[in-house]
Amino acid sequence: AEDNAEYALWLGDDSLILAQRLSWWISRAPEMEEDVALGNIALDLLGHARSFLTYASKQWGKTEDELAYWREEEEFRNLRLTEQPNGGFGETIARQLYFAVYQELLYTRLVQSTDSTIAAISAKALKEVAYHVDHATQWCLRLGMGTDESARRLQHALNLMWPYVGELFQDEPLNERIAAAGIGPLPSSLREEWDQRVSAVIEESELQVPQAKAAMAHSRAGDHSEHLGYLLAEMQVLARKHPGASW
Amino acid sequence: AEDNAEYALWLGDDSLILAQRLSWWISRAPEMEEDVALGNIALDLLGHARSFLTYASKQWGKTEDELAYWREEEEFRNLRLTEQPNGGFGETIARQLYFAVYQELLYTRLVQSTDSTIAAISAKALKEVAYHVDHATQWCLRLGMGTDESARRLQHALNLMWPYVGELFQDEPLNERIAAAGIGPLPSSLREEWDQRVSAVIEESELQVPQAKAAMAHSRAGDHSEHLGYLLAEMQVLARKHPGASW
Amino acid sequence: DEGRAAFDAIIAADGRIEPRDWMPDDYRKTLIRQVSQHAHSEIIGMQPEANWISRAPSLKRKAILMAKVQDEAGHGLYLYSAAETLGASRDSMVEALIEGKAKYSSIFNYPTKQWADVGAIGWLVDGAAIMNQVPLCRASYAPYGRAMVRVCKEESFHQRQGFEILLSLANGTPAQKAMAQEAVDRFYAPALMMFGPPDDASPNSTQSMEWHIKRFSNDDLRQRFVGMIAEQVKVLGLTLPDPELRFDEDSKKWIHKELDWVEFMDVIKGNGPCNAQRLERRREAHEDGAWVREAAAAYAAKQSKKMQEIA
Amino acid sequence: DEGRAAFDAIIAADGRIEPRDWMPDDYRKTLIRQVSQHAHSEIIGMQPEANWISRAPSLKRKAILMAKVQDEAGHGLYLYSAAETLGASRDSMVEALIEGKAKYSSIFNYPTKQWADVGAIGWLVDGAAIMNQVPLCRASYAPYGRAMVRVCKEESFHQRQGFEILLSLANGTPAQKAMAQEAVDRFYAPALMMFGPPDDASPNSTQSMEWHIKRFSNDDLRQRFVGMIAEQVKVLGLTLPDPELRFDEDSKKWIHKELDWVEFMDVIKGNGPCNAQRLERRREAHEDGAWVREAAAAYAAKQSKKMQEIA
Repeated sequence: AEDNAEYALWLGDDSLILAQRLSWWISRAPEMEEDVALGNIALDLLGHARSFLTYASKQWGKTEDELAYWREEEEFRNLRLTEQPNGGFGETIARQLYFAVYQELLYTRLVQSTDSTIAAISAKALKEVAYHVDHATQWCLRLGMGTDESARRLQHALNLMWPYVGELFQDEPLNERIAAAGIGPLPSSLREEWDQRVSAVIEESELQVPQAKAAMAHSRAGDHSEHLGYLLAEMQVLARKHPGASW
Repeated sequence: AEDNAEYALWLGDDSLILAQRLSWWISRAPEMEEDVALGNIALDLLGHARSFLTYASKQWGKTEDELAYWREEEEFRNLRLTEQPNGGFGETIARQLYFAVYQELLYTRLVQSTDSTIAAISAKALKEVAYHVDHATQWCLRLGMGTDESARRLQHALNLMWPYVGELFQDEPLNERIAAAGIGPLPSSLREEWDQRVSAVIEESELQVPQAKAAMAHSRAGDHSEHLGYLLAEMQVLARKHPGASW
Repeated sequence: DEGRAAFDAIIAADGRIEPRDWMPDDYRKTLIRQVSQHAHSEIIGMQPEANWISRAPSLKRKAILMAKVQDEAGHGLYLYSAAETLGASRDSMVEALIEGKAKYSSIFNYPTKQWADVGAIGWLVDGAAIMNQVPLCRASYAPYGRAMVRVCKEESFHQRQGFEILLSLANGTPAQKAMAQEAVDRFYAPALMMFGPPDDASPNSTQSMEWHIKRFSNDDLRQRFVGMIAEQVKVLGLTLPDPELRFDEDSKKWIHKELDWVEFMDVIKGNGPCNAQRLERRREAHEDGAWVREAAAAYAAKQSKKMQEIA
Repeated sequence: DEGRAAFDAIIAADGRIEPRDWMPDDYRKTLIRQVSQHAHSEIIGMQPEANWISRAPSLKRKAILMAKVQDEAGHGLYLYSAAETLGASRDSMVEALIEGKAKYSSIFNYPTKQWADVGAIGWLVDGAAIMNQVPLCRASYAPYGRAMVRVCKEESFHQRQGFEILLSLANGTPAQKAMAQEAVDRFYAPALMMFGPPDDASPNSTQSMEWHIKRFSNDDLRQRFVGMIAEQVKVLGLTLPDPELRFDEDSKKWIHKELDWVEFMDVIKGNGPCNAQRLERRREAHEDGAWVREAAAAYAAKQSKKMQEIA
């Protein structure tokens, strides 16, 4: 059960940190329809995060908010991709494409998890994630085939986010135990299908699949990029000024 | 002495917050020479801030760091202009022009303060501020008369920062007492010369002096814009994680 | 003048005007102005609350706040659509906003300085908005009325959420309760001013009431509102910053303190604490997003050309 | 071949080559590569430390850190100037850096995850840099040597400041001491690798030593460095993450643990934790600043034209 909780924490942290990033766009998107669309995606992710963190927190006799607001940077388990800065709209879309396809493949497998809570959360989330994939795909096509400038910008963004893709498929010792127990897939087992699907979108968008190698990363052990500290300072500042308060 | 300390706090907070803003540019400036130049200005301002805050803190049996790291947003006394976001280089230069000219006029008067500490700090700072004025002036000329794009950008930046100028010259009850005691000038008494000098730079740069009216503001009473909270969350995060620690 | 006769008859019967119907130019202009201002208020109104999304103190509150601010974008979209049925283009309306030529509710030019402000905005600002908007569901211009029905449904939800935020704070730690009171103190007068100037200083209202766009006068609505919050504040265990506030049995009216209409006009004119910031944020989002909108338009054009070639 | 004879004579006499002197193409190329890499390292090296300026935990430390990072910009400028005396343009060097075609010290591709890292960088990274650079003050190419004299003076100041940061932490609260130890643990091996591959795997070193650019081999310098920090770490009351570390009396050498040269090469090739981030930040600053540099150039051209017209 410790493993299940830790695994749920990983899943929850990915969605929480990405939701925190995406929510910045609400009131700043390139069109008002996108304030709504990116807001929806952020809300969906925050919903997944809350479900997973609530599940994890019970194991440790805590609450979702204790996990979100009172852990230190090195206790967070989210992947580096999710903590990358929003950059411009192109960077956000590139990050969305990579992450949403990953999450869809992952949740598709988790629906069959031997952990019935994880299976149930994933089943509910899967419908939402299908929309996230579609949203990112449509924007890739529009930007890739829109204007020369938009193609150039999206290509740059795809390249920029690529070094953080490798980590999505990195098998950790916990993953081995999770896979052995039938709770979830080995990350590496998702790579091939991810490559096919993402390459197909990028190629249909008339852009190049990036070639860069993966950046060294070990986020599941709490080893983060320089970006996460700033994100957490902002996210946690108010809650930490009022220890023990209810909201 | 309470008045002297409070006044020193105002002066210190202005320089501290602007130094915090400016220091962001170190490693991000448009040319490496500007990493050095903006870094110098930020360092000078931080130096003034430390002198004034140290002076203020003694009155209250505190340290400069207790004032910088352990006050809440509404306890900060800096002017709104100093907390405005850096924006691009144009916005930073516009803010510098407005603030540096103000500070030079102010320190010139403070050199004759009946408070010998304030007079001494100001005398030392004045030489540095003369360089800040020159730096901002030179960049106004370059951007104003450089390219069409740079002129457009700087004009926008000058307009954007203008609403926060009015507050620089707003007389507060404390200012009346400070002026009566010969400690410092009434802010309103600096306005005419400021207008002349800033207008001269803007006109020489072949740009228009902005016309907008002042935004309502009462920063000396702790009433800040939405920007300050984010700045403080970042500035104070580490110190607050280690209450009572020495560094 | 068959058109005018039909129009007058519909108004007289308290019926609804549809986009295809004839309508007087002034009616159209008044509506375009009102509906677009209303849309702008939704869009600009996202900013003060969005200011707390990243720092919301619990995940539940964060989710509720995100949904709320996102709803406001949706409201803006319905309302721009309603204005478009009157012949105004969204681009021209957005441009007028960014250039500072259009108005929006002046309350959004005040900063949200602390978390409790999100509660105060929900309770007081959305509360005042609903008071204004419920009668607009019956506005004579049908698309506006229909948009308001959707908007009001969500707004009343938002108001309840704002009230709940304040209730939690008021029942929380002393620091939380002080924060709630301080927010109510700051937003009370600006919220009362949301109904606009007193009736004797509001010259356009009469025509709008004759056209059945407006149904109640500014002061009438303000009366209802202040009566409502005077009751609700007791439940919160907070106070309103108005020692003069009382119900006068003789006139059957609420007496409240004098409002600062000089400040109100000053904020309307652009000199509030955040006017420049709000417009700059909108301008920046619009300008930074230009390449994205251009790409979407170019892609759509290419796709439709491709479709035609196939056909 | 008078030129070559003169060059050889100067080198043989351990003299100095000036920019106007004849020099072999390979000597010039080697120096351009080395000096520009060194300049790039200063410029990229600003980023990991700048990461803590806004969050420095005391105003004194903030001031010291700002001054340090700013000094690094200054070092970059001297070094680009030195490289320019060899005929390389600063624009082309900067472009090569941004396009990922130029190298810089691989240590800067590791993140600064916490405040103590600033101390560890000062103590270990600047310490290793000084060990490398002091002999370069006597490099045969005179402008490089002169630049290094200025750089070394400031670097030794920086190293002392880094040591002081760690000393304060090591004598601070348990959390501070743990932070200091953790930073030392992370930066120890990368700092040892700053001297480059072992001598038997460093083919270019011999030629550089013959030209009196380099004075000591990679392993020699690494030896001195590890000996120095093995002593200093005792003053800190911390440990080095190397249980094998000892001075071997027989060989008169320090024995340290095996270093991970596979990781080293991987980071050099661009796959370290922060390579992409470091280059993107530099690219972004360069691109965002393009309009400023263009304006400055246009203004300068206009001014000089005006001067000519007056003359």
